Amino acid sequence: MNITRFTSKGFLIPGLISLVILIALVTLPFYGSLYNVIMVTSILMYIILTVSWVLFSGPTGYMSLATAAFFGIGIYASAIFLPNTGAILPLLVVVVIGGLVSSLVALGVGALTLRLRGIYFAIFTFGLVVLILELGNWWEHTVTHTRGRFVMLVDNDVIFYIMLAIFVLLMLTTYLIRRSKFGLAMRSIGENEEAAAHIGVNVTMVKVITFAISAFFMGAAGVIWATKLTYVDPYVAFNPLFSFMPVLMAIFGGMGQIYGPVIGAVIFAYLQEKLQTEFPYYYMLIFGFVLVAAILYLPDGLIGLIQKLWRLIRRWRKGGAAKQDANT
Amino acid sequence: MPESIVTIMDVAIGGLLLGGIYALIAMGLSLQYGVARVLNISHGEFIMLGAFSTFTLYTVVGINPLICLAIVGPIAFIIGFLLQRTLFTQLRTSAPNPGAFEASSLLATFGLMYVIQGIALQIWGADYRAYTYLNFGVDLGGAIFSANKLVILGFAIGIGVAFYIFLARTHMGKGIRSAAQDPTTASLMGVNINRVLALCFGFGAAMAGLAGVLYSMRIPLNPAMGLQYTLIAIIIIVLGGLGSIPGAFIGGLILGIIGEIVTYIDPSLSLAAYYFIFMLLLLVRPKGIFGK
Amino acid sequence: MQILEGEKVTKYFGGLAAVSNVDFYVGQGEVVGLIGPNGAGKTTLFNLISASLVPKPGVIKFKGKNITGKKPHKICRMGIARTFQTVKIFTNMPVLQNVLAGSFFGTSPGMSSADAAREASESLEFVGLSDMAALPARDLTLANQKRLEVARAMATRPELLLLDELMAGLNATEITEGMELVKKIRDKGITIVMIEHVMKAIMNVCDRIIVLHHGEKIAEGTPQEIATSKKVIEVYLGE
Amino acid sequence: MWKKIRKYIIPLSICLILISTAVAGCAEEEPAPAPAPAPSPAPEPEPEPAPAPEPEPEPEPAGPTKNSIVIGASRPLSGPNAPIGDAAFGPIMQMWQERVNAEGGIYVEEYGKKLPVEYIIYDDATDVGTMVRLTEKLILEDEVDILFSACGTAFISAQAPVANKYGMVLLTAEGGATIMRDALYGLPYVFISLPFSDHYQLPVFAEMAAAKGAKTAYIITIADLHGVEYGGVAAIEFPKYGIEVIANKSVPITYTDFSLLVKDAKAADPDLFCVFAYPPIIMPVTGEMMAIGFNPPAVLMGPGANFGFYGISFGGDPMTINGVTCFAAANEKTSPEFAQLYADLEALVGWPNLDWWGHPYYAPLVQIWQEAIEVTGTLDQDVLRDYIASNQFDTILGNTYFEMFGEFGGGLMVKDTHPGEIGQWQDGTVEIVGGGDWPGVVLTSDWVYPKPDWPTP
Repeated sequence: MNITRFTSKGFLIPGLISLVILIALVTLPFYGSLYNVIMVTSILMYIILTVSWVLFSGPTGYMSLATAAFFGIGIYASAIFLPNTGAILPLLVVVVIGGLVSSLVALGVGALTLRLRGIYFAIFTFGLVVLILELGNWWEHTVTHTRGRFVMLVDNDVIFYIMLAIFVLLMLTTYLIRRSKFGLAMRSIGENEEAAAHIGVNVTMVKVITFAISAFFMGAAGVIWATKLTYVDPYVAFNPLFSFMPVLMAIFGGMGQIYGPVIGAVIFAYLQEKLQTEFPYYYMLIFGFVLVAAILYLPDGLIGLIQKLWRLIRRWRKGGAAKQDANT
Repeated sequence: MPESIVTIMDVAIGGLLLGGIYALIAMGLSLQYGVARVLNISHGEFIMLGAFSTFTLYTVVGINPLICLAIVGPIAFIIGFLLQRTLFTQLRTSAPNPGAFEASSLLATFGLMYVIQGIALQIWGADYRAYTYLNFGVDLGGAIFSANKLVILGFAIGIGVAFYIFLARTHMGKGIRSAAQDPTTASLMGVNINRVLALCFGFGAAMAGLAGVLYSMRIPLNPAMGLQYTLIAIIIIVLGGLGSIPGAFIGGLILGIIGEIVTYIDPSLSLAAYYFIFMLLLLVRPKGIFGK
Repeated sequence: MQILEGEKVTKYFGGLAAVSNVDFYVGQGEVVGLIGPNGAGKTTLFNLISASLVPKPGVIKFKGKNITGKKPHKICRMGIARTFQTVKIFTNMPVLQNVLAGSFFGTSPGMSSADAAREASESLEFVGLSDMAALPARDLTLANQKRLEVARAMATRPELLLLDELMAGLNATEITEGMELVKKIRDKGITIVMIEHVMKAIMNVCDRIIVLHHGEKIAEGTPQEIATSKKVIEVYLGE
Repeated sequence: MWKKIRKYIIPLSICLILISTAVAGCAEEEPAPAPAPAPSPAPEPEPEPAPAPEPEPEPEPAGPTKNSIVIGASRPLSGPNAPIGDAAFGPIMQMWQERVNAEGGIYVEEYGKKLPVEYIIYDDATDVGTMVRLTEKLILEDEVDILFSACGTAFISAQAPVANKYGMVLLTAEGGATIMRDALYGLPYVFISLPFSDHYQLPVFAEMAAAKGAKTAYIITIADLHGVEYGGVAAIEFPKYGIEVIANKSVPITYTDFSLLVKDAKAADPDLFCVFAYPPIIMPVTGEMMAIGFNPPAVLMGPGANFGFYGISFGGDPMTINGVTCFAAANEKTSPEFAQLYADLEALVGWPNLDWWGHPYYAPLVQIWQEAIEVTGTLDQDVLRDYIASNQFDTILGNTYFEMFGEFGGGLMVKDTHPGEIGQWQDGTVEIVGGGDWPGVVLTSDWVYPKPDWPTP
């Protein structure tokens, strides 16, 4: 199951950096302000959505817009099992339930939508979000007569640590999948699905399982996010914006490397917050321009830009060395 | 007995009229996606711009909304034309493959949606605005419909037919059709592909603008109203087959009639029904009704 | 012994029969050529054998077992590998990983990573691409991309290899090399069915030739027989 | 040529617009053409982004030096809720800030001086998650002294528990629902101002209609919290007064074609026709009613029909909608103070987009804040909370106070404070035609039942 030999290059430095970041995150509540913790929680939420989106859509090339549906299922699980009148199940159990229900839905949807490719798959998955939203509304309105649900309050630090745990788990999963046989299968599907099938990749299974894994993390994040929202109805839970955000963040960051989407999500979430607070009346306008500019001028995302800069610096340094040799 | 006939008339003609609106919204997007390969998420924003411009022209300057068609259409066309010539051409030339272009243009139009909404917020503010025009009943054999709806259907058919003839008969139309089928071959055959794509995008934007002008007679306006029309238009063009203008037209009519039937049964399920039918169709016939 | 058999294999696209009522067989260790004018249904027949498409009606048997309706990846693991008319390599992966994917997934039962890696290097060695193992596949020349596709197919340890226009678009030297490669594969005991337009290659390499025209089999026989068949000459030169 | 344009125009225009918006964002205050009465002392919408970087989670000001009272609000400045956010509580906050600062601020005893009001507003882009986070930022990071309400029932439902958790007093504005009242027992810092469904609106309306002899009601609701709330309460309250609910139909939030529904309603021939939805629905429904000539004896619509824009949306002439009933509490005739308020609002907003339901309840909120601070002489939230909970205020509504829920609960503005519940469009303005029999009620006109015909085009 392991092909580390062929992809591991310079394991030490990235590993050390991740460790330092992890320690910084784990100890954040001890040195950061409470709002720092809240802000990082929300950034972690965006990272989880983005990375789990990339987990499936990155290598396979299927653009899923179902993120809001899986995230919303998690949020709703929280609203049902963790009402403000008293938790029906322990928080962590609900986190797992939310993830499992999401991945079950993903299994079903994945099995149904196998024949769809490209834009059709994207539209179908987006349709799923709206369909669940409308059916949820109809259900709450005509069957349960529910006027919104309150979710119990959870301590900010607890929310933060659970979100962090989901994040770490997700990063580990992503890392392992990328380095495993499974990841190779996914990439070959993304490169050429037909060829992949003909060299023995069980295309259907690989796609559906990955879709379900990515949905698990989205759902789990939804459960914990709902305890921040405190109030849930279908419009709150299934906000279509959460379908687009991960895509934008991933492309903004660049999908080639494992840390691209993470950087994209961090900067995007930070930028959004800055604009909403510093330029509240111009948020949409500026955000839109930044988006368009990013797509125009950062075709490989921020990671591409960083790599380009890095290459430039190296060439410049090499150039300097070469000049001393009086060669070129 | 006559009452049930009136009800059937109401549902059928009502569906047709609603379908006319939908068709008008969808044809422009179908053109933009079918030829220029841009799935324009900001399509609804052009509808919003058209509607707001008409509101201002009508209530402030006092220009008849029907005359606004002649003002808003060309302006929307120019905006669309320039967008394709600059933004999307840039994206197209720098994209490594058509798939990458589709993805990047989709996201660019998402950004464009923010930009246009942001501009509209600055110009018109966030308040609801509305006016009505030709809002009186017309009796069609017992079933009564508001006149502005009939006008919208008339224009939808008119624009659809005119455009169809334009595509079928004129030189430029042939260029567009060949570009829709295969841009590379078309450019080899001497079609100025960049201009054709820009024309298509411009026509698409103009149709959205016109839809906005007409639809503003019926609905309240606010800068955030566009996205819901984009979503409906996307359903329709998938129903009709991506890139097929007649498909978009008939898809719009079908969706309108389905909408009215479901509304007759249980209005709260109408949107759910749209999406359900749409997703079902995608599964059964992924290329749409008229797709090849 | 017959490794592959087809009975009344038929495939309609819309109202059009792309392949119609074709009976065929391939003997163990044979090199069979599949020729015919454009649109004769050759690639469709390949797609039917490799399970991209399902014949309707018709039955295809591999080593005596009915494989009709099985999934492509199953077919591959059973021992049928193929290449494509237009090259379908994984362009953004390194050459070695392309082949590695083949040895990982295409063999049954699956290999350990060490075995798969060894198998992959051997396949690359076999087609002569060892030097380029680390390059991204998109940087290869067309001839080498085709070689890579063959290597990837070979890595799945096939018993039957379907080659779809291996020589198309290659220059004279490359065609000669391609013919050498086919012979080398045959010498390993792998049965080959190849679609080819380059007559020189077909005549040189094949033991037997099947001719398709408008989806129907119109002739079958040794290269000499085919070369002198009146019907075949009519199809190619006539009209 | 196009290549050059592509190469230079796109980046140039992007940069230009970014710079211009950034500059405009820094220099200009609010896009609304406000005829500022006096040279406003602090027109900066955003002060220093992070005034206090030291990680002090407690909102206690404590320090002896304080130069301003910081007010914070997370409002929908973009997205679907923006129209309401812009038109309802927004102008009231802005007006109050300008007025207070023109007087040099509010005198706070513990600092021994008048403190001007500094106003921080954030855009939540109509997303609940963003609103919650920004609310926490206001409380924790900006350490606001006063937290102003978010916009929309769902939004204040989410904001209330959060504000309460941090011990911030929250006087809510746009929105209210029965679920919130149930939750109030555990939310001591939350005070709900706007009346809602069974909080005297629908019972009062049902009683009025029953007195006129209405027997049947046809109801259309929007499929969200607001619609479920009002549809559900109407189904309980109407039958109490002998009014039968013959249909209770729900429509999705983005639905826009109501031809068939209105015809269905017309065929049912009800005495009351109620549309509990927002402007994107009530306006096309009204248009459709005019087109097909559906004119039931009473038409109740809201929210939205209580806004000025509703009146001038149908051919520009507010007479067009004569007789439409809505929820409304007070108008220019209720008292001279209200006449002044409405005149000021119209001058600020630039067009007569008044809210006869909301504005009468939002205007007192800022008065309550001001009085509570001036009397207690502190910005301490607990002191302020206790003062608001246990005192009666003299506001634009007259005697205003909250009914407290339980020993450790929040408050709900009592009915005796309400000047009215039901309004009706009469000759271009909303007249207050209905209220319960409690002391504060000032009716400005009689309810016209049946409603006059729509004008013929």
